[in-house]
Amino acid sequence: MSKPKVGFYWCASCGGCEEAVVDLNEGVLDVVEAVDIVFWPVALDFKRSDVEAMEDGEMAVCFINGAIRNSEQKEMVEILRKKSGLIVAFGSCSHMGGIPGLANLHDKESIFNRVYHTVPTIDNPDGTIPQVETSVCGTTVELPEFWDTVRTLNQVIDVDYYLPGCAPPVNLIVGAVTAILEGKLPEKGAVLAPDKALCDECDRRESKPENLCIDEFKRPYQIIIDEEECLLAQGLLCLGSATRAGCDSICVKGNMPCTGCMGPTSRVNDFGAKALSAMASVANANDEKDVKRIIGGIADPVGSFNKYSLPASYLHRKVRK
Amino acid sequence: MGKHIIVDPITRLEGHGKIDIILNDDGNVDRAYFQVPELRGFEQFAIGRRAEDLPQITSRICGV
Amino acid sequence: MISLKINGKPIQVESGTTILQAAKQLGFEIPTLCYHPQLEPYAACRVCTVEVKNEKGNKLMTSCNSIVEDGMEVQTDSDAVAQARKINLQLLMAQAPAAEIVSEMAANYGVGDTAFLSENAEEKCILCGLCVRACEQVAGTSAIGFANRGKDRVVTTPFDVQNEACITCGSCAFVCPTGAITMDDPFGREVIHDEMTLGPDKAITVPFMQAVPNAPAIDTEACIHFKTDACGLCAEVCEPEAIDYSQKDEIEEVEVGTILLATGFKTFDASRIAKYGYGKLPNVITSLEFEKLSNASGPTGGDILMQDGSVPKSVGIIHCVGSRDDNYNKYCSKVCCMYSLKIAHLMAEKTGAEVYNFYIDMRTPGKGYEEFYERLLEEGMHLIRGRAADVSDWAMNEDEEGKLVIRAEDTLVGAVRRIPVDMVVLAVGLEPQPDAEEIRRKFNISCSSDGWFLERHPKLAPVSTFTDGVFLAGSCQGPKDIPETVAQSGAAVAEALALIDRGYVELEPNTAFIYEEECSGCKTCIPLCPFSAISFVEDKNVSEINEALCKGCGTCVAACPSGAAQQHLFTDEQIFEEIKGVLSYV
Amino acid sequence: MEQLNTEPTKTTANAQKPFRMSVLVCAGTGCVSNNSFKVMEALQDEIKKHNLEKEIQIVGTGCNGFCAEGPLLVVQPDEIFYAQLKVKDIPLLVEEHFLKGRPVEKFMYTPPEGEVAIPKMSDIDFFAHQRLIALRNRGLIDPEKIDEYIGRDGYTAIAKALTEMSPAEIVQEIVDSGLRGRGGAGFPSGVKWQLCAKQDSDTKYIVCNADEGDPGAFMDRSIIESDPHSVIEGMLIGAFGMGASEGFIYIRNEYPLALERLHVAIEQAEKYGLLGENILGTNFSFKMNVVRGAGAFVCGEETALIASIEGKLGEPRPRPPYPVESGLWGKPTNINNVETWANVPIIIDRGAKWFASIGTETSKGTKVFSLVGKINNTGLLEVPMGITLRDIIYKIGGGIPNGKKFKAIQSGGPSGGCIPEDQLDLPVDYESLSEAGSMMGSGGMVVMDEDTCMVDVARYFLTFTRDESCGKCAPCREGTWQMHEILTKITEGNGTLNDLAVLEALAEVVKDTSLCGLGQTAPNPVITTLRYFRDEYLAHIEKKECQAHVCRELNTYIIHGDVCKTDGKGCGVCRRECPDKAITGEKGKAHVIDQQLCGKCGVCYDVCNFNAITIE
Amino acid sequence: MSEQFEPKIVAFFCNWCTYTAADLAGISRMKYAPNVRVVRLMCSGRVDPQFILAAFRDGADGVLIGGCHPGDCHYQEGNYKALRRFHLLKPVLEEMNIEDERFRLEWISASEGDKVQKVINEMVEQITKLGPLDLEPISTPETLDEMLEKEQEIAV
Repeated sequence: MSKPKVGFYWCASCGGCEEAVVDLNEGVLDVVEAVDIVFWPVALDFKRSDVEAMEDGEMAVCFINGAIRNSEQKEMVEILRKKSGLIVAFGSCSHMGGIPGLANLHDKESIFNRVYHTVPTIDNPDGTIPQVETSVCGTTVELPEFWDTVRTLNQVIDVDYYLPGCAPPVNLIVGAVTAILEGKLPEKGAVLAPDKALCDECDRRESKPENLCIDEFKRPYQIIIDEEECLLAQGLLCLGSATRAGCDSICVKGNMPCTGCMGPTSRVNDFGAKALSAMASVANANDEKDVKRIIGGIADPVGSFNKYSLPASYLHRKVRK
Repeated sequence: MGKHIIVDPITRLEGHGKIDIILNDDGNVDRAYFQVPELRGFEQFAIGRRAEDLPQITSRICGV
Repeated sequence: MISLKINGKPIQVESGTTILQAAKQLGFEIPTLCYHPQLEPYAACRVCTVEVKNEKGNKLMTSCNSIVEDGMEVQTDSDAVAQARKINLQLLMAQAPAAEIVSEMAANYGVGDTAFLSENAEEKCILCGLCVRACEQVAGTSAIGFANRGKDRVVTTPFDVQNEACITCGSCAFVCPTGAITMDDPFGREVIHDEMTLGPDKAITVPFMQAVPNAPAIDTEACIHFKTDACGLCAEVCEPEAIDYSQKDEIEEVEVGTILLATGFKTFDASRIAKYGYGKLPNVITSLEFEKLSNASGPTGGDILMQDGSVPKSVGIIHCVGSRDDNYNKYCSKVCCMYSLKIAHLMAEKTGAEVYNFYIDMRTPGKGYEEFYERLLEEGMHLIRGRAADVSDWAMNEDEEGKLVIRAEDTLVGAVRRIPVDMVVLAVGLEPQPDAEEIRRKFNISCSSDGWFLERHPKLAPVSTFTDGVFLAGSCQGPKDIPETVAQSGAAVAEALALIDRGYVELEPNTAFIYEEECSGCKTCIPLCPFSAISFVEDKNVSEINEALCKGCGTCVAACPSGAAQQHLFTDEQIFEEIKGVLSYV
Repeated sequence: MEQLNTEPTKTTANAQKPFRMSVLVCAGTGCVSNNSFKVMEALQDEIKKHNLEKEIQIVGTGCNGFCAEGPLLVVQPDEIFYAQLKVKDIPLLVEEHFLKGRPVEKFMYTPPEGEVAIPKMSDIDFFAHQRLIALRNRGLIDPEKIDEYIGRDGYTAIAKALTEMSPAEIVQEIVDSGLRGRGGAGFPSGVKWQLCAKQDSDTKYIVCNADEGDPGAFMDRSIIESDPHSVIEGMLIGAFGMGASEGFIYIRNEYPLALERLHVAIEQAEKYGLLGENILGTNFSFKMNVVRGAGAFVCGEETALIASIEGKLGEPRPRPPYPVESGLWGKPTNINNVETWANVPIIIDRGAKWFASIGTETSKGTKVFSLVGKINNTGLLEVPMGITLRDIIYKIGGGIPNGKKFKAIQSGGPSGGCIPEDQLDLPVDYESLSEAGSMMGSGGMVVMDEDTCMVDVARYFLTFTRDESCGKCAPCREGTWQMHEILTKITEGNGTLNDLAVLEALAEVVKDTSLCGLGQTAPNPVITTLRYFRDEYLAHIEKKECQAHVCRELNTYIIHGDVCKTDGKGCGVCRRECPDKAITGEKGKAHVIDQQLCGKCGVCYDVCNFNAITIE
Repeated sequence: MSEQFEPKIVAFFCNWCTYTAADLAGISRMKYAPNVRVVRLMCSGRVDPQFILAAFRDGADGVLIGGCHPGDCHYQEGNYKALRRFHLLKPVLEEMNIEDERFRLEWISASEGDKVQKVINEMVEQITKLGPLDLEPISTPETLDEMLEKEQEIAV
């Protein structure tokens, strides 16, 4: 029986997820041994016709990373949906919208205006902006249509499993691939990662006091961050308690508070709202004046709590009138 | 109007790109366009974020 | 025991008794000036001199401090004694002419006026030293003492300066036989001698006649012993030695199953309505003060008297004082109408006065009350339907002279009437206790808008409160008269007993719980629980909720970052569905 | 009279070759105020000039006793007595007597009537009749040198007591000696010691009452100034006998010299191991404190004294309890007078029997008196009990000066009474003096001659007791003041017979009902003057006359015109001096006093050198 | 105007105080706008910010939280936590361009029936003025194409 075919595709992404696959290092040899990578834009050439030429379900699994931002990406993922048995949303962008998802705070017009007109480095006297169709020399040159709203993968096609993380951790990737090969997969729609919060595996957890209450939220530049003590206990906004474990707390080991790229645990619907609730509850103040003073210490709440998950949150984008 | 060659997408590189080559009648290149369809709007949504988050945000412009 | 003879009469007394005490036992009166049973004898005035005959011959000795000896023969009134007493009294009269006690004592020894020269006619002090000893031995402060010698000897404070050691207990003024020491009030109020001293309101009193327990108590603020650790006279004279100064107020913590709040009500402070003149005009009293007057064990022994002691001929009773009034209490206090009628009846019966009742609506609810009202009408009670405007002592014509004039609009007659009366009784309404707010917070129950404690449900649970096990009895829940209070209290007790009898407490099922396999041990929930129902299990590195302690508020569930904590009956899913549900219909 | 002379005199030995001559100069307060220190300096200079300092030593002794003749000195060994020396006499004296060995008669003492000087001290009447026991060392030793006291058998008594006698034997010795308190009341000291010894208490106190508040009395002062160690030794013996370990000497602040000498003596005694811890090597230790009295006469009374030592207001408290039961700070306290303590060492040394042989049946030993007033030989004398007042006045006192007639003698200070001439043959002892209405008292004796008005004397003493009354009990506080007012009225001539009756009644009541000794004895001067000199009172009241012309209100001053004109030649001195301008007259003529204007100040009588003015 | 815009308001009322007050308002026949749909929770502390956003997502035009006055909470501190979350959620909604009046936290004690009436009527009136929230729907694979077409029409 020939090796199952595997495909990778990227939408509005940064290529970090591709790097994660490369991070398998020699591990990639086992993968290649087990599967046949037939479709990987960063590594193999292909054209759309090649994909359309595949039979439906020809690929056993297709790992799609990156959020859906324009029409071309939508069309491609829809094709891949048809062509693959399993679709796995690979990385925060496809899982929750990721960093590009923050664009949902704006719309096409303000982005074009910023990118093509007002940004200091632009030289665009005519103020031309990209068009879907531009006729030139008798023919038309096309570009995919740029949407106002960034969408997660499962808002465009039906997604079977999710591999969280901004760039998913290597061990989770290996775990996922072996699980797919061995067919030992959880129920459809599951997130292929442990279902506990980061605190469980964080090696600073002993130093977190039982009656932790924050008198003042601090910014990393305000204090010399202690290497052993729990970051939240030091007053930093570490979202580890609301973020899924599995990344072996590489950020916290690097002395940087967790920003929630692995997304929420299964019982939580909106990561931003839940993290916000937890952080607000530990503020040590009861009367209005103190509450405002301490809570005011959290700057840019939307950016902090929904850094990777804005498109997947309930409000998913800024309300436009 | 000559032939219109489209290389879409260009691969084995980071990011999305598209080449349109328009030939004139005698087969020479009349116009050639290299178009980058991928735009995420970092310049716009980076505004208003916390300074200490910027290293995480800007590194997501290109993961390679 | 020592045996001796006094004026020929034999007596046996314990050793160490003084001649004065022995004489008193035999009923022989020996005059004294500088002697006080509770103070050490000082033997300065020499007025208690007696003639003593013993083996050494007879000698004049002061009896207040001389100890009896065997075979002593004492003469308390021999002529030598009389002569000595006469001369000494005349000396004292010369020294302190204004001291009446000395001239009186001298009078019953046949001494008219003194044969000696006196320098200062107003002088009252006979330098007996009672005040100095009282200050030292009773008050324990020695704030005053003697200064100078001979004729210039005087009782004063060090350097004649007001001495802060003086605790103004008034013992010196109280014990001074001639009134040379008086307590003056720096604010110049006219000070009655006994008011400022250990006088009627002593430091140890039975609060009032029917006090429970009906035993004396020491007011540690006023008692000298607690100020200077001296005095202790009460302990001295208390035979059963029941007085123990070391007793302290103790806070006892009692674990109870149920709590019955019966904190009662406060009468409306009538002085808040200036126009009724309470506290300013004489003979304007509240209904409670009327009860005191008509109480047999009250200050007047039950007769209704005006301040000048005479019996009032006409009385006005004003209803709804402070009730049914937007400026004070909107609610009707329910009981004033009926007790005003009772007062009116008692007033008529006891004093035979003309009684005028000023009412808005005569409320006679329930059994037997309307009949009582009918009876009063027959007895010729004057009832004027209209809220009394004001009470003043400003007379417009002679027959209002010296009377209190009640001005009120009589709505039935349609005119404003001026009724002159001798006495006005204000039927003050009922108000929640001033500290209701504090008590409410302590028992975690809530109040209704006008401050009475709020029952869990007016119909379904009228005597219990939102906090399980706390019940309401009596008028702390709302104004009610005695029969209603008794019934309602009975219900409250029944509820409490039911709870105690059941022996267990039913908990609401909406407690929180934690999915152990999903808990990351992030400890966020632990400090949030005011009932400390959440504890951290070290080895499993998870938090755990003790569902017996958990009251089911769900605060921890909302804060649990990984959603591992959920609440029975209020899980996240249920609430999300409920939100969808309430928004689904138009 | 048995031979009364001083004890065998031994010159004081000192380390190197004994001096051939010792000059004992009296350095008591009396003579010092008469600048006897300057006399001593002059003596030192002269001795040095003649470089005789190796052979002759100058010793400043305590009070010699013959104050009238101060400044004085006695030259030993041949006991030549020089009196009323001036600094300018010293060179002659030194040269004549010290150098050439010829006593100088000019400076010797000559008795008032006699012409012949008496060289030897013991032949002088003043000294001959005295018997020195308390004053045994007076005039013989330098009080500021302990060695000289030891030299005269000092501290042998305490050594004997500590080593050979038990405390009980000591107390018994004092009982057998019949010694009685020299403070005034005469309570048998032995009984008092027994009472105190009986008390079982871990701390007991011994007090020496050196308050001596009576005006004109200076016996205790002289004892302490001349022989402080005798008092210390006495107290040590008493303390050992009664089991006390701490003592107080309560001495008046007005005795600076005595105070200084007391401190010197205590220091030296402590240095010699005679005071402080383990005295003389035994396990008996005794701490001596000196407390200065603030000058209240009432603090002479024992309970007031105790209160004063305790720092409280000096006022007596009723007794019992007596100080021996509960005194200082409630502990048993034995209080004795300076003179009583001074007698104790001799009694222990010479034995009770020897002491009991002196004095009368009930009053044993001797008594020191300070004889003052209208007397020739003013001074300090110690006589055996039983001597008559007459002997004291005439034999020792040398009679009344200026040929005046003796009127009365006042003994016992302000608490004592005045004894008239016909009672002078009374033996001097406790009982007889109190029978005469006076009392032994501390020993002050004031002699009065015809020029003293007895009413004024009574008034004077009442002024004193009135001001010194502590004011605690009414009879004394008010009684003394009222008595004084009445007496003043009488001396001003407005007294009535009724006043006299009231005065008498009041005096009795104050005497009977006063709380302490002061009040009880304050009326004595009134009572005794009324008893013996009632006629003077009546003269003042009825005839408005004061025979002694002391009460000026009653005097009428008259100028004898003839004498003024002839002898005084109308000098007009009196006219000028008269404050009321009551005298008229020109120069050379007789002057006249206008009785209406005369303020009776008596200035004219004083200034008239020609005694042209007499008082009627 | 067709039928007038009727805002939908979701109110999370604490069982002990605000819910009882609403009950009292009812008993006392106090009229307040029906637009409020009450979700009873045991305490204002139970209100999870997800519920607020979910309510807006599900079509609510305004969300009201009713809790006990500080110090009165039946569970002593529940309302303090609600206050803390409220003040952190406020800026998020603001940044997401949801008007301030649409989300309110009110302390209403059991006896303040009139306050329930006042707050609800006031909130309804304000939101009616503001108009519907009309959050854009989140696409699902099925609804995506349809939504895109609609977007095209608006864009043109």
